Amino acid sequence: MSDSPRPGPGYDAADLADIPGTTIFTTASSRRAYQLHRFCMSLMKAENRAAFKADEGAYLDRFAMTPEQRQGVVDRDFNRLIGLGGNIYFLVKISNTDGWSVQRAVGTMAGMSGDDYAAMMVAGGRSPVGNRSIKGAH
Amino acid sequence: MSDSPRPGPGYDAADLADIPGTTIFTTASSRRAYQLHRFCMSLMKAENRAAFKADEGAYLDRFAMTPEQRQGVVDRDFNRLIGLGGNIYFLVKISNTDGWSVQRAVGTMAGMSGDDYAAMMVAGGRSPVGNRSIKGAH
Amino acid sequence: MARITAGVGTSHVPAIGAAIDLGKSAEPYWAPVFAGYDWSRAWEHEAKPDVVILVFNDHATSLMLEVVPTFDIGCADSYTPADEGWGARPVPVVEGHAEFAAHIAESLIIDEFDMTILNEMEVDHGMTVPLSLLFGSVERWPVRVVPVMVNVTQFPPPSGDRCYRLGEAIARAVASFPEDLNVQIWGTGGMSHQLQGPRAGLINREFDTAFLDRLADDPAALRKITHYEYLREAGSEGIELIMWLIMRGALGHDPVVRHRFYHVPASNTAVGHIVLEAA
Amino acid sequence: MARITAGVGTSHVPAIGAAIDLGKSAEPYWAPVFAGYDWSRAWEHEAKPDVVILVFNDHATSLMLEVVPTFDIGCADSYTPADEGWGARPVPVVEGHAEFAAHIAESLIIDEFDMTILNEMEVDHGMTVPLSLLFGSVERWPVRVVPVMVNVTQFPPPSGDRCYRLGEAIARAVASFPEDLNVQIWGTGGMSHQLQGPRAGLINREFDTAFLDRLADDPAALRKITHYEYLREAGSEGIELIMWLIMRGALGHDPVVRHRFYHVPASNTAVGHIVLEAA
Ligand SMILES: [Fe+3]
Ligand SMILES: [Fe+3]
Repeated sequence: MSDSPRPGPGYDAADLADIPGTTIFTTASSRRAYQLHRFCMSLMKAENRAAFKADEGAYLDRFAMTPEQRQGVVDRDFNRLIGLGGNIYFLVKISNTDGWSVQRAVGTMAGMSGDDYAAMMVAGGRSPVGNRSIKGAH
Repeated sequence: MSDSPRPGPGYDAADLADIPGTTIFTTASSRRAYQLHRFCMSLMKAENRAAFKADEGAYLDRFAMTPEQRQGVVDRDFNRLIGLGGNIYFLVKISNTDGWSVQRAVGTMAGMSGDDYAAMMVAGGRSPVGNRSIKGAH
Repeated sequence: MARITAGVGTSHVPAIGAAIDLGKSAEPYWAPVFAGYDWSRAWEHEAKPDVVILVFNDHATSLMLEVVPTFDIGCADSYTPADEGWGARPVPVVEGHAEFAAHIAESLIIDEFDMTILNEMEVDHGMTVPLSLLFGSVERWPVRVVPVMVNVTQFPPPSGDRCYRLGEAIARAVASFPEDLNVQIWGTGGMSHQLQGPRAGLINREFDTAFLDRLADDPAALRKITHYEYLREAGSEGIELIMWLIMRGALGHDPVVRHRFYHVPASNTAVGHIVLEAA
Repeated sequence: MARITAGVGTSHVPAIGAAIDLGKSAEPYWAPVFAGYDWSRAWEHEAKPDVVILVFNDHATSLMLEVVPTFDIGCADSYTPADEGWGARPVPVVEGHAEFAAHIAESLIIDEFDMTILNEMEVDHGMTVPLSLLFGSVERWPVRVVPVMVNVTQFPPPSGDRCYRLGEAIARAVASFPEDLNVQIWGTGGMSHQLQGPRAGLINREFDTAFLDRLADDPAALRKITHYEYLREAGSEGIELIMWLIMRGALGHDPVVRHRFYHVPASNTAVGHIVLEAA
């Protein structure tokens, strides 16, 4: 049908699901989390941050996100929000509003205390060994 | 320096300036007319159209276009506005607001009465013969 | 498996939408324009496409101010008709197919087309006039739409040849979507017209006729037409015809011409229309 | 004639900007990070570029919600630092070079890169942190900037190889600009890091070191790295390194490594930095 060659991505799309503890943010995720992300981006204005801090529930009512996404925001459960389509570059606007460092926010997703996570990073970070493949466990 | 072939546009950029009565809308035009175009797009809201109609001068004060562009809007001088960077797809929002048909608005640029322009179109439009090249006049 | 069954080329003149919405379509000026689409409306009724990939250009409605993409694709669930300065057209909201659109977008990017994805947009006459022409006045559009937009206004647009290759890549994307979908692709805009300056009103029947003659069987000739040649021969807005080449590129070899129509004028524009069925 | 004289690779960690703005750069945690840029700040002082083509990714600041471009270029007169949720960084507004940017944009589109042009945008740490690292705390940035943005977040991003070829096309665009300009190109982001999920905190010193080793002399090897390999080896945000390949592609054959620095960590990230002079 086509006269032009196709470069291809050089990998099997299924491989992307084989990386441990890692969620691929796709066009579908972006649509799924659209209202959640509208909320996150709204926090780039000081007056909106103030309104959110003054009354989280009333502020969240302005955005038509799903109940699960809304609860994820209330709980600051970033792993759950990523599972619901969220992307960290949006979500971090919530933790910035809370006055958390990016490191502290990211550390919550690793299931480690802030101190343990910070110490791991100073010691060179999480090793890729054992973290490359769910199936192959290498 | 480069290892990839360059397709090229297949024409000399200078040729574009040789087409009679025709202005090329470029990235530079887009920047030059940015505030003018912000005004035009604002007319896509009924309340803004009402505000513009109620007091053109006060409404135009909201947009930092150049004095020449502003006068071009006041005069509905589309040829002049195109010379100042404007593009017809923005400008036509002004004539739409005025309740003019696109044909009537476009006809003003041809230096013909509305009836003459409409009659020319019904008769098959402006011929390309003699309208292809300034230099070559063919 | 999704498959492209047919391609449609059509002008998308805003005055056509106004004529419909103001009840003028039976008037002597407009009746011949709409008559040219009678066959096609009946054909669409039989063809029953599930999805139309609708290629058009945004006319300073959702784009062209802050953001000027070369190629963009809508991945939203729905698209609201825009207010272009005289109130929004009284036509149904356009239902998207976000999952299919996302699949196409991702496939195109892997094929090295640097697409811009739009998660939200309002749509102008570039989309709604073709829908009205092909489906008539309806309560609900009988198809879902994947919008593909092209910059044809701010120089330089993509070349006609790159548009053709984008069409080829769209065909690959469609063929790799697992759901069984009857897909049409429409290329809109054109034919010859010029909406600016002292040369406004330019119409080139010879150029348009040759374009229609060659579209099915000799697209190689059309792929070579440069921006300059479109501007010189078909007017500054006639360059919209590069969007027909996206449609043609997606149809592959040897499509069959089922219907063809040409009329001058609708407002400032030569109206062209063609229906091609994939081989 | 404009000419690309040098390329810079650097991480753009937001916490580096916060450390500067909060006066923490002399603290033991941060001092080694900033020490790695001392040589480069002195070098920039001598090199005196007129323009930096600054390649970065927008982090859900001006893009990623409604509009997700694959490749975009800023053609504005200036760029205001954005409020990313803790107030805007107290750094100067970034002065653009609209005429040069427009020339590059147009040349890239003719070279069949489907650029999206941005006429207005706010810029985040992706741009302002590299400027702070290379120029220090200043009243006014000593260069004008042409921003080139890449989608590295929403799958699929462009391939590393296409990024390299975009860099080659940028070099052609620069070489055809008539004004005499000393131009640098900076590729930013990376090195290995992951900001999401249970694997957050991933750092891969071996991968990063090999990337730095090969950047000047063996870019062909780096062009073959797939998205999957970046994700697996360098973390979900380590894929930002494809932006370094745009820089490298623009430098042509045999650039010379003038400075190299690597440090773990800055916040969640391995900091990498390299200075290459064009041959
Ligand atoms: Fe159009
Ligand atoms: Fe980044």
